Amino acid sequence: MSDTVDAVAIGLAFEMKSVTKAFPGTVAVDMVDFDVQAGEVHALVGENGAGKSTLMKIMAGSFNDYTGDVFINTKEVSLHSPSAAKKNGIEMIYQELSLALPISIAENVLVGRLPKKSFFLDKEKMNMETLRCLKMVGLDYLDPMTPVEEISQHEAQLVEIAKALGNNPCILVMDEPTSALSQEEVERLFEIIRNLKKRGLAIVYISHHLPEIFAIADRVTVLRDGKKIATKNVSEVTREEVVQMMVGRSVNEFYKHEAHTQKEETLRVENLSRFGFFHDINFRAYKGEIVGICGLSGAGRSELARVLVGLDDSDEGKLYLHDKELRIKNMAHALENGIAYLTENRKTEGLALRLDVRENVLAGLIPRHTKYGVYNQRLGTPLLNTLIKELSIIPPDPNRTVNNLSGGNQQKVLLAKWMACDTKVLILDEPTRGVDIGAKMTIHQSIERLAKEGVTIMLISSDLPELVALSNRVLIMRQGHFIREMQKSECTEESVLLAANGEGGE
Amino acid sequence: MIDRYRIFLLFIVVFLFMAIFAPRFFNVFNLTTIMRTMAMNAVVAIGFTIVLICGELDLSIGTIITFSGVVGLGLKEYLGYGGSVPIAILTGCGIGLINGLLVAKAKINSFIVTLGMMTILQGAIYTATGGNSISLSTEDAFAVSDWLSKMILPLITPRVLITIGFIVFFTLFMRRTRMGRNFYMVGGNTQTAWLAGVNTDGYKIVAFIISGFTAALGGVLFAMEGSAATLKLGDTSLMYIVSATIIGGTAMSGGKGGVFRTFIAILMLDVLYNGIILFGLGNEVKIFIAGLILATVVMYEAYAAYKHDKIVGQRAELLKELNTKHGK
Amino acid sequence: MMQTVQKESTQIETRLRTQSTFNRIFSTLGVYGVAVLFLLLGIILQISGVINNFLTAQNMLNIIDAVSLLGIVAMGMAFVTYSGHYADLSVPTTMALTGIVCVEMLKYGFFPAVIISFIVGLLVGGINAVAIGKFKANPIIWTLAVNYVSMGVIRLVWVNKQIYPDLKASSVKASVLFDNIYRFRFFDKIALPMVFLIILVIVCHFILQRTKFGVQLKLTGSARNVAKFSGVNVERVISIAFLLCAATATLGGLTVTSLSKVGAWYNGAGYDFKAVTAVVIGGMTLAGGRGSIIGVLGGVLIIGLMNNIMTLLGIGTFSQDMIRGAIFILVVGLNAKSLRSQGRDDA
Amino acid sequence: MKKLSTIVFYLIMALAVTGLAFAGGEQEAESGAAQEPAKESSLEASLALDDEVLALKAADGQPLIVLQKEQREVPPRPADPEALPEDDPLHWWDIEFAGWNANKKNIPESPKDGAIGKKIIFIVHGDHPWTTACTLGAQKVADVYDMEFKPMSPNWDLAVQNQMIDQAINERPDMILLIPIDAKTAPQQARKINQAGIPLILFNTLTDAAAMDYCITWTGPDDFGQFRMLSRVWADKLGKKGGVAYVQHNPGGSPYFARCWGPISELSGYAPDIYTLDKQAPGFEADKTMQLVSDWLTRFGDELVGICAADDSAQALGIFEALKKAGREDVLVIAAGNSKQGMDLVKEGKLYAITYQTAEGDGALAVKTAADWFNGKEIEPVRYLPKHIITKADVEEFYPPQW
Repeated sequence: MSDTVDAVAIGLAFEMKSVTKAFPGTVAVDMVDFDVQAGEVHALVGENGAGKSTLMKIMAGSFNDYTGDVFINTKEVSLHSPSAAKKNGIEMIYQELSLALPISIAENVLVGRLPKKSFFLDKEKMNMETLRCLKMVGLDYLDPMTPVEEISQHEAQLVEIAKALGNNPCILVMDEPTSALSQEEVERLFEIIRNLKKRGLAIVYISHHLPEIFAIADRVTVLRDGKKIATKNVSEVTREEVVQMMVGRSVNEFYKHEAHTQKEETLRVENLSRFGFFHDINFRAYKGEIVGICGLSGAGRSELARVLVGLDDSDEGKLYLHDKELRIKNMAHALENGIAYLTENRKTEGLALRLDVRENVLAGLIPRHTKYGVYNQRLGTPLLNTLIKELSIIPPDPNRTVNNLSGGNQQKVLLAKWMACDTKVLILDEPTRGVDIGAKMTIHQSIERLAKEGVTIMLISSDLPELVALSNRVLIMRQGHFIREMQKSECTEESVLLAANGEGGE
Repeated sequence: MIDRYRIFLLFIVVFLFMAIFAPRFFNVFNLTTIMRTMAMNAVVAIGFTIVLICGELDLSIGTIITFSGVVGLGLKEYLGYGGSVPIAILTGCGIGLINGLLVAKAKINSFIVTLGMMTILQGAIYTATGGNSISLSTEDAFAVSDWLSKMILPLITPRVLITIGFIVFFTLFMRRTRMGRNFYMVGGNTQTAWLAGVNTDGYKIVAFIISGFTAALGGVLFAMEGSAATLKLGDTSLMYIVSATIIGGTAMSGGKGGVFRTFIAILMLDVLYNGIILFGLGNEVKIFIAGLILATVVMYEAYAAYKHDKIVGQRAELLKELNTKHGK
Repeated sequence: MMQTVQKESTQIETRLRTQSTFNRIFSTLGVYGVAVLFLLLGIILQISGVINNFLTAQNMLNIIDAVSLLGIVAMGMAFVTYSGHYADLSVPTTMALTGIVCVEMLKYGFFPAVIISFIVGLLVGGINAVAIGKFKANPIIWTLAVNYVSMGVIRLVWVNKQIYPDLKASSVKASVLFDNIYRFRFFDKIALPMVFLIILVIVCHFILQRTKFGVQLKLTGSARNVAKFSGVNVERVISIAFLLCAATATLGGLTVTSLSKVGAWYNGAGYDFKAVTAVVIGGMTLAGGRGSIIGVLGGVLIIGLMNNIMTLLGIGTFSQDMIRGAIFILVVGLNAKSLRSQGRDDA
Repeated sequence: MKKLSTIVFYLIMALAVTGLAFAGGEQEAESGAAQEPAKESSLEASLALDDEVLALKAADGQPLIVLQKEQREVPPRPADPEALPEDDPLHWWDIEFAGWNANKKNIPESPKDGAIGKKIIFIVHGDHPWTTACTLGAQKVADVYDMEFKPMSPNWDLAVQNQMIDQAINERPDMILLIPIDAKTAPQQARKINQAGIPLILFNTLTDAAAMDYCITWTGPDDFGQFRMLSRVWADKLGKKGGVAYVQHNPGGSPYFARCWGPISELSGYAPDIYTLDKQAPGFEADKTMQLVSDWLTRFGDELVGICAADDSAQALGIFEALKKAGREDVLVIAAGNSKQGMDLVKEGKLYAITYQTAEGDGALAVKTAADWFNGKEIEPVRYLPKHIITKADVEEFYPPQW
């Protein structure tokens, strides 16, 4: 398509007038006006449930029953099916991967528009076209014929983006495109976005991640309760103002965690290795301390965590708990010894979505609530209720199926699950990924509390502000090694980032 | 690499083994016999494979075979083959359509739907025939069956030719056409396919229709060649085709596999069985060996995946470093 | 911020409220709703004089008696389905194998024979357990393969013969004991298999609802990875499920063999799909982690009721199949629908 | 990769085609092989063996082969049997007397050089203990004549049986003996063998009349005859009145009709006051049969005085379980025999009467007939096994059972 050019000429690429989408009982999107100009990045922010994902779905043509008018290049269109949206040059980049694993990269990228020569497919064209798309995200070293299941997670994420770009969209909608990307890849993505801007694409950028928005967006629209609060030029607002608009009252996003004093060692790891994942890891962690672990994706952070809780076996090295050596057989054994791990993949590894809150929260406690092989769920009830109250899980109903909770609340349930089994060492892997600010604050408070009560927290997070704000120390991990330890005093978002990229002085 | 060509290697090995050791295996007559035995299951397996590629399962093919056979021959005396055969095949498609609708639209697990359909058809067949197989011993019926089974080329009888024709057609269709590839997409990740504007429900339904079609075709051709339709015609086919498809390398999880591989797998099994009979061994051996092959294949795949899980995400440079470290 | 969350949850609230009344009734009554419907049907037919003696103790007893064997097998199958592994298709041969082994071993006396056949059965179960539990082999295909292999074994060892307990048994006592596995009746009314079934129901229900294993199995069935990441030893849990299935299959095998007084490879044919049907009608979803043993019992009873009523009506064997299949799809479909409307089924 | 696979496939096929020339010759060579010995002498020798054959005993101590002296009287075929009511014996003429009115088509001439050293292929319908016994009986006879005897079993799979027939033809034996899996597919199978110029004997299962045109003869049990006898015995005991029910054989095959409509049509004349309450085919599963009969007892109560079963093992056991539960030992049960379970039941006095169906004899008779044909004897179009009804009185004579 060559309408990228027209887009520049016309200016107003995409416009929604008083769009409304009602679900039985509620109005998810309520008379929202929204527009993107060609060659601009328009950020869309709001808490979970504010209606931005619904709005995005409307753009994607997932609903056929929204009301309101949509204009593309000033001509009215209706987006009642995904194909309709595609036809009008709208492309989506979804938060969670939407690639078919057993299928080749080429077919994933070109899905729905595989080139044909008369009746049959045109292999050469497929290859060239795919490579063209991959080039845009710097993946042209991949063979288009390899199945997606054989490439790495973050490569897949980029393929996803390549797939969207490949359709030469004139409007590109990105929903948390950076959630699975490391800092450097985020930088590359921003580079791509800037180029697209130059080429005159209109880009809708949805993110919880304010720094990103201030880095890349031109305008920002804030949604709350399905209503549009305001649209501002990014240059004219501050982060605080945006947050205020989002939550409807002023908060300071993070509050500082006072320096750590106790020096009673809980965990000591001596040159621990899992060959090919991380080597010669040494560190100590103290009672009531929050140790941040920072590193780019693929640095081996999660792998380390998995070994610490016995999900994988280590190849060499020792682990001491309270100065006693501990050979962890499996995760159950680790739990007995008070080491727990909150996974980064809530939906696939964290929560059984079809079960209710109670069953999920108490999942870690099954052995403890079993006497003579008989499991007694009632033992957990008081604990359950206090946790629900503390984390203010909405609705406070232990029998609610987790599927029917909002993302933020699901994450709270996941945390509750591990707070329930009183742990000595708690490893948190991205505890606030894709969570709205309200939930984020609650979660942070709970982490603080745990630390105060003497639990050793190991915080793995790519959310630098969070990491810096909460940690007493930050261990920098790079390519399977701990390369540096930074005390709170020297930690700033920038310094940590530099270190994680292997730069910055020792 | 090996995985890709596994089934072909397997076939070559089995074939050569039989060709060398089995008495009276390697001659036109016997090879033709094999081709003719293969004909029915090979056709039916096409549809089953496509359904499996869509990530669904069709347990009703066995009974569809029988049903179409019964319809095809039962109606002949009133309509002649010209009328009855198309009707029989259409019935097959119809059953497939019902399966498809229940799976795609009513969102009932295909295992359940087709299992239920299996029972229903079983009853329908016996009710329709009163437990009495249908046979035609009229001259024109014999004429048709003779024509279907006479050798026109070495190894090739018309029925075999039809079979191979459909195999080739569907192989090309699944490999080379956009529609064909979309079946893989639907099986690989329904959500993505839908978002890419592929009518996923439609494809699933079509897959079941194809399955019904091929099953009916196979059944009716077989019945015509024998100019009789028994009520147990397809009973053994289901499990036979399931194993063949899996041995051929089509994954239950969907999105993987192909029609041609299934065909080769069927051929392989038939060569094997034929040889076993030539050696004068009984079914027990046949069942045993078939089971072993299936088990080995499944276990091999499972184990490969198991190993893969263990090493996925390893970093090359770290392994290198490891070697250097242990080097010194 | 609170109010947004509030709001979103109200969304879901309404979604739950707007589910049709039928679904709520269905999900609360579950399969017994259907069972009651059938009972009512029977009673109505009896009142209207179409059939007679439906609502008599004897007839009810017959129904249970007729399905007790199916019930026994279904109990074990339930654990496999519950663990999210569809079905164990190796059940029929396990039944045949254990049966024929038991008859063969009667020469060492009754109890040794039974013990040996249980060991054999558990061996088969063990093979499934390792392949599926540890190496994640596809359950349907793997058990199918095992079914073939062990069938081959039976036929190779016993060269297509069938063997008789009274000829193999060491003593008359042994063979009489063996015949009585099926035939013994308390107060010559309650047959032993019925007692087996009742005991199994109680035990299995307890295991599934109250024991550590049961809870862990539920978690595993609902989401294998989550269970793994919650410190559940999923390999072990799944293995136990398959072993339990093999155990009940063995019990079923002994019963059916004792009934037909002959050890042969064709005993127990068809019990794989029969059992799954019962389990699934009983409200266990193939997705795993849903349903209960009591429900499965209900499913088994429904099948019994259906056959009974249809025979009393004088419906032919073949037409019965058609009705059975249709009802099967209908019941399961409705169950899935009601689950989905509560967001409890990710289909 | 498609390319490679295709190449491989056609390469193999090409290989095969090239191999055909010599393969063809191979066949000829074998067909020639059998007729070495001088005709007369070997004919003498094989005729001499007849007495030895007739002296053979089955596992149950009964003589293996009893050639029927008196022929069964065959009523003339009505114009259109189907038109007659189902309870009229003549309605079943085409099944009951299949083969009697066969007009044989190009039946090969007997070589008249004796059975010794002949190669016969013995294709049964599927694995079953009965089949095992049957094959054993055939083997016994074949051994006496020192024939080359090759059994095959397709395990109830029609496609496989067809394949076996092809393979059998390919081996060019002197005769093929066949139990067709299905009566209705038999004509095609018979025709094919016939066209290949190989003599064929069908046995055990009554087939479609059309099939009889292509075989030398049919041998086997007179299922209808036996059940007409059996039903008369039954009727007498019942006092020629009351309601009865039939547990049918699996569909597809003469037994399905013979063992249900045989008695019904016979009794319609012999004991019209006996009426049929119901008939169902639960298959050969004890528990299903039990449920069926229990439901019958509930449904008909005391009206049900007799049950006729198509099988005396699983089905019979199921029936008696049901009767025991209902405390209805008075119901009079008859069944097709003669399995061990059945005979045990007769011995216990539970089962009133069963038919005598020698499994070994079935196979043996077929092979004996084959031998007679090789010996150039005259072969009638149908050869029946001896008919006999086993009751408690003489059950002992038939122990130990053949299977």
